[in-house]
Amino acid sequence: MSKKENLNQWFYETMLKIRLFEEKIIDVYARGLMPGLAHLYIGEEAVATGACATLEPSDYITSTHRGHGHCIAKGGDLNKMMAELFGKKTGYCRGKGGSMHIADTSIGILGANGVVGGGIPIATGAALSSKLRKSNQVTICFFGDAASNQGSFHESINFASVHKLPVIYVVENNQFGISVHQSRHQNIQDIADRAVAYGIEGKVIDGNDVLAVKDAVGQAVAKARSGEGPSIIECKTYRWRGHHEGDPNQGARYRDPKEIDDWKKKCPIARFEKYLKSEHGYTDETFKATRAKIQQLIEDAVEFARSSPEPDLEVALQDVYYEGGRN
Amino acid sequence: MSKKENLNQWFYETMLKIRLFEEKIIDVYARGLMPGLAHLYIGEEAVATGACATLEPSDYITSTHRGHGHCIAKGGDLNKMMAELFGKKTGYCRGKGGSMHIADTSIGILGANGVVGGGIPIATGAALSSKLRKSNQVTICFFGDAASNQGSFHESINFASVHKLPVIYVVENNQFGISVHQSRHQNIQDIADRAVAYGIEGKVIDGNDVLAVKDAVGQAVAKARSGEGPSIIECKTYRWRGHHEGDPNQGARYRDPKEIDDWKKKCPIARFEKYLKSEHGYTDETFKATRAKIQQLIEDAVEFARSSPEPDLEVALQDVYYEGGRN
Amino acid sequence: MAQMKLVEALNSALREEMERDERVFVLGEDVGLYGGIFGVTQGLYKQFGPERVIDTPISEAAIAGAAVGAAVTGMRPVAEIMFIDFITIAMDQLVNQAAKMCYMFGGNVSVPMVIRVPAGTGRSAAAQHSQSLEAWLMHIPGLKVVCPSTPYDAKGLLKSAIRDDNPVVFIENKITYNLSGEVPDEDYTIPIGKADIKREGQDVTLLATGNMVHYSLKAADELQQEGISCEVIDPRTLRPIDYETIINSVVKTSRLAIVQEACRTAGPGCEFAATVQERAFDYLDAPIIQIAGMDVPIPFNPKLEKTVVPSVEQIVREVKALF
Amino acid sequence: MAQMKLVEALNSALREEMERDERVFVLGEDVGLYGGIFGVTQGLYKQFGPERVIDTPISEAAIAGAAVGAAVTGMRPVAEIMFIDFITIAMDQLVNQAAKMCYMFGGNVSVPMVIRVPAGTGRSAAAQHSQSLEAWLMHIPGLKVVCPSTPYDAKGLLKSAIRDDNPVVFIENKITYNLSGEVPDEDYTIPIGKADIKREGQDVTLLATGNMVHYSLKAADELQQEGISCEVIDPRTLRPIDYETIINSVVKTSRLAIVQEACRTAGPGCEFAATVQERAFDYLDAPIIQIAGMDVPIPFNPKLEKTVVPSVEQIVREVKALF
Ligand SMILES: Cc1ncc(C[n+]2csc(CCOP(=O)(O)OP(=O)(O)O)c2C)c(N)n1
Ligand SMILES: Cc1ncc(C[n+]2csc(CCOP(=O)(O)OP(=O)(O)O)c2C)c(N)n1
Ligand SMILES: [Mg+2]
Ligand SMILES: [Mg+2]
Repeated sequence: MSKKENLNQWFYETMLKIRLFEEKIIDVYARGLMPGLAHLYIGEEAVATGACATLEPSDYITSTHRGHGHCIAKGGDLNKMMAELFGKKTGYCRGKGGSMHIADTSIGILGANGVVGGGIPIATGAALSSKLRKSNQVTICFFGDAASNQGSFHESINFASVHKLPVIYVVENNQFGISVHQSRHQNIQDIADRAVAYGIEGKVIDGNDVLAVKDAVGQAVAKARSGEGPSIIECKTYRWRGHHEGDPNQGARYRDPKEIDDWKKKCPIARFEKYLKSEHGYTDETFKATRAKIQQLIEDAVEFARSSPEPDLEVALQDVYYEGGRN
Repeated sequence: MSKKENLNQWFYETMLKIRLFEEKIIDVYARGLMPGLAHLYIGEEAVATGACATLEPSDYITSTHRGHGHCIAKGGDLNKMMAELFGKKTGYCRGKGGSMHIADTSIGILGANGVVGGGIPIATGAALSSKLRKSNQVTICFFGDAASNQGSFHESINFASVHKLPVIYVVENNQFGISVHQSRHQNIQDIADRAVAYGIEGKVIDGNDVLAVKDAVGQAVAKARSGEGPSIIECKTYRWRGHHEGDPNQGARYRDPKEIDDWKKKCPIARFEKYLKSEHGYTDETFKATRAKIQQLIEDAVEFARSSPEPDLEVALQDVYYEGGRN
Repeated sequence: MAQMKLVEALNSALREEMERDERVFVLGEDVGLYGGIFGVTQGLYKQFGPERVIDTPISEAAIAGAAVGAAVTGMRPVAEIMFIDFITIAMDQLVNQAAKMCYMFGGNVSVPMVIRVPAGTGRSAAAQHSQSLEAWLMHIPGLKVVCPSTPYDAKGLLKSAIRDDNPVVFIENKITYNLSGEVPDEDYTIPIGKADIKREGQDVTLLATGNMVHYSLKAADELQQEGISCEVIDPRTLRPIDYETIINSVVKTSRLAIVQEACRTAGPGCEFAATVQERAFDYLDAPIIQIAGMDVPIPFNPKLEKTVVPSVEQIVREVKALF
Repeated sequence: MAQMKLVEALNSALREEMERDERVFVLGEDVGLYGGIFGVTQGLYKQFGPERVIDTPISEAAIAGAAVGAAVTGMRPVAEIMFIDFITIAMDQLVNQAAKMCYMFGGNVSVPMVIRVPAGTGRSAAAQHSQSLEAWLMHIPGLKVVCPSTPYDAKGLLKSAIRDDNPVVFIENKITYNLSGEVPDEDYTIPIGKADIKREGQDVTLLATGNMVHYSLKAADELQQEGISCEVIDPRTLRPIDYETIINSVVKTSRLAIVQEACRTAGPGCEFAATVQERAFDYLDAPIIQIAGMDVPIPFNPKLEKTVVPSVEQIVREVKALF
């Protein structure tokens, strides 16, 4: 279902896609099918979904180590994503990138990023580029609460504010940088307050409310497109899983499991289901049907990934320098 | 005259020392006696003077490429400074540092710095150290308006705010980073507003008013010493000379000479003389006598530097690793 | 003597140094409550509290810079940068500040700090979490660079690094964290700047660091079967380098193969090869070879990842080709 | 043909490329209104306006990163980092992002950007404004590294760098800015990856970059007087390296001396020495020597500064000792 046809359905399907994709990763990772690190986005689906709802395919995003959600919301191909996570030849990066380095520039995904804060200057440069090319594109730059302490955050937003670049800095405040709670990594509650330092607008919203995200980001996107420059939108949310699959007991070293339970009650998907029911006449049956459809897409992606070949060894030696593109 | 005995006299002498030292450099540099780069502080004397007035000898400062004023105000030895500028063996750094690298840890000067923003993390670490050692020392970190756009600014102040470190970030807003006016390098007018980003206090003051600087920094120092954490104090001021001696026509490429004239009317020393006259009964004679005394110190320093030997060539190979100290 | 893993040896070095000298403290991302992403600082937060085991914001430049500032004012910080790849963000503080202060300031300032950096491949962590950048650090006057390969060396060298009056970059090869070995119960140090002959031999010298030491030892076993006797040297310190031990070995064996994970071009092995050929030219019976990481970023797929760094088989093959 | 300074040659390369291709733009600190601290961008602001000649805040990481982001979205940025010493602040964007994106993303993304960096000694600018850090950049797969020594090479190579689809670090040896030379009036490029024989000779090969090319040529004149015929090669590109030209020369001369300003240990010369001894082992009549910067930070005092980098006399002396 496309955004234009039926936005509510798109919201629902996109959040579910992310959730079910990630839940599948838990299983796949535990079974040793996915090498490397898996940083899951479960609980934060409304942010990527609401934000990307406001974009055109030609618009850009930059993403993070926790990037599956952004990629799916911007229209990434589930098969190529899953194959990449498996390290297969058919993956987005021919098996050379993995979870932290998926990109698809044909739909504006300028890359996940293994460096915390690493995508922020890149987003800024993409926005500069679209300004210079007068292409009317905007860029959404996703990053976490802890990334807002990197120098790259400060330098980039200052740069963008001087040149009034069309970029929206979307902070996914899930309250932790690995194990360090926000209260221990910064002396403020609302990261959006940092907008003051750049003379731009900053807004705090409930990041588990897909409609609120869409509205706030949508306004910022409209501003950016009309040449009024960057904004910071802070989305308060929470990650349900450990920092990565392998973080013992979902992070019990640094947080109370009860906190997780409390946040599960604020599940962005359950919340949106309630809304769909009460405002748009959705029923449990429609939910079930949608869920089954999406689950099938995920199973297909796993099957695609599983049955895809490993990259040939010489692939390891290719693409150090640009060879003309592979797609 | 020491601070404790007669603060007003100390203010006056210190500002004059800086002014006359720098005016001498203009001459010395033009005659080719000083190699490398000379970034002069003329016009900004009230900032270093007012700020350092609040410190004990055991307190720390970090300085910048434009560091002579900070060094003098913190009690640096004029002979050793001048000799260092001449590259002589008797200089602070045995001729190996030059203008941008003078340090004297025995009186808390942790170094000028050739890297814009490079001293900010170091000041933060010094403050962390004094907190850990419970030594009751504070650190003043000097830097320019343009340095406030470096990532190191952001990371350091965030760090200090989390740990409530005893450090005062003194922004010398002389309105330019080399040729780029503040309005072209950041989208705000008051850099002190950036304090909001760290949940700390920020204040803007007239940086040409030595008393105002002393008051504002003094309050911040008191706060820092009592464990209440860091502050940002922004001092609005102006550099009269070019970015360095060699910047054509005192920066005519990027600013209207009239602007310089307007600021000369706000000379911090002339202004303080007026105050001393009207409030403390100083006369032109006392000014003249003080000036003559200071001028002599500067001449002595030049003579000391001039007549000092060049470092032996093997000095170039020493001190790559610590050899136990040279003083 | 106790048997322990390398990660435990590092942990006990930190603990003992913090007990011995209250100027020593630890800072870095997730080193406190979490105990370090690789567990090196496990338990220290509990024992020494949040003031001496500091969880920092994600701000690598500030971490390194805070260490510099603390070091020049009387403390002995041990900072962790979570992956060597992120040292890229801290290079100004490390290279322009820490490494140069003593010199720039005329010898009057010492900077006794350690930066610990996990490095290397083997965890499918891809191009931004798997580099071996020791060559950069070896190039900088004013830095010392250490890279242990065994629990014994790790503990003794980390203590020396902490007691050194200069900035030391302490490189921990991630894949060796779980290697076990004997470690004395009593306090000991291993001097910075001393290589170790891990195996004596006659026919060829293998020079290797980190995990490549263990690969080289395995290769040496296999080569012994074929009648080739390998001397395996671990320089342990990459700056300053103990050329005396290395040259003596090459004078004896007349052949040198350098084994490293780092990329070949302008990598650490080039330093060794360039210096040894200059100092032992007349003793060499064959060109010095480098069995090195390929000149590519590290790929994610584990098979590809294995392909681009040396293997035991490759070492055996290439060393045999020297004869 | 016109006679012009190297700084003017760079300026005209930028101007012509900006005229030719509207995707090319310039960004950096004081590159606009001021025309660049060394004057390389003089006049461009006036001609092309503030949108294509962007004065940035002092934010090296953001400058490099903005270039990366612009490059992957269809532009061809040319960023200036005012001194190579400050590239330390931009290394994440350069090394972890720009250099690795094409590879990490499976070959589908190109990053056509240039970072220009003035480098080297000679201006009494002391330890934080005088480094030669090319060895770091040479070590990174995915980067190309260029370093011209003449106005002709500078212009032709900068054009090639701008037209290249990969990130290129363009090192400008500060002391050569004022050197004059002939530059063609018409458009021309010099291929990246091709060395240039600056002087033909028979007895020894001198390999040098930047200002050391000119020192080596002077030394070659003097050595000629004493009957030693030097071949002087400027690799011009430091990654990828044209080993064909270099090895052919060494095969002919049987002797190689590398001349560089950079510090010796783990410096650029080690790469050359290591590779040449491996590939031309049987042709060498003497050890490959490096006439290199000493392993110290650069001191401020001009006499000390001169002491720590090679001089013409030192080259003459050390090359003579090879015979
Ligand atoms: C520069 C850098 N430093 C450290 C890390 C290790 N690391 C990976 S994710 C992470 C926490 C990031 O927190 P946040 O930005 O809030 O994002 P979240 O994981 O919560 O989504 C850290 C420290 C890294 N990848 N890059
Ligand atoms: C990291 C870094 N980037 C660039 C420079 C070159 N540079 C020296 S001073 C300066 C301007 C600094 O402006 P500001 O911080 O306002 O201090 P001011 O010179 O006005 O006192 C620049 C760009 C440098 N020294 N370090
Ligand atoms: Mg977070
Ligand atoms: Mg300024």
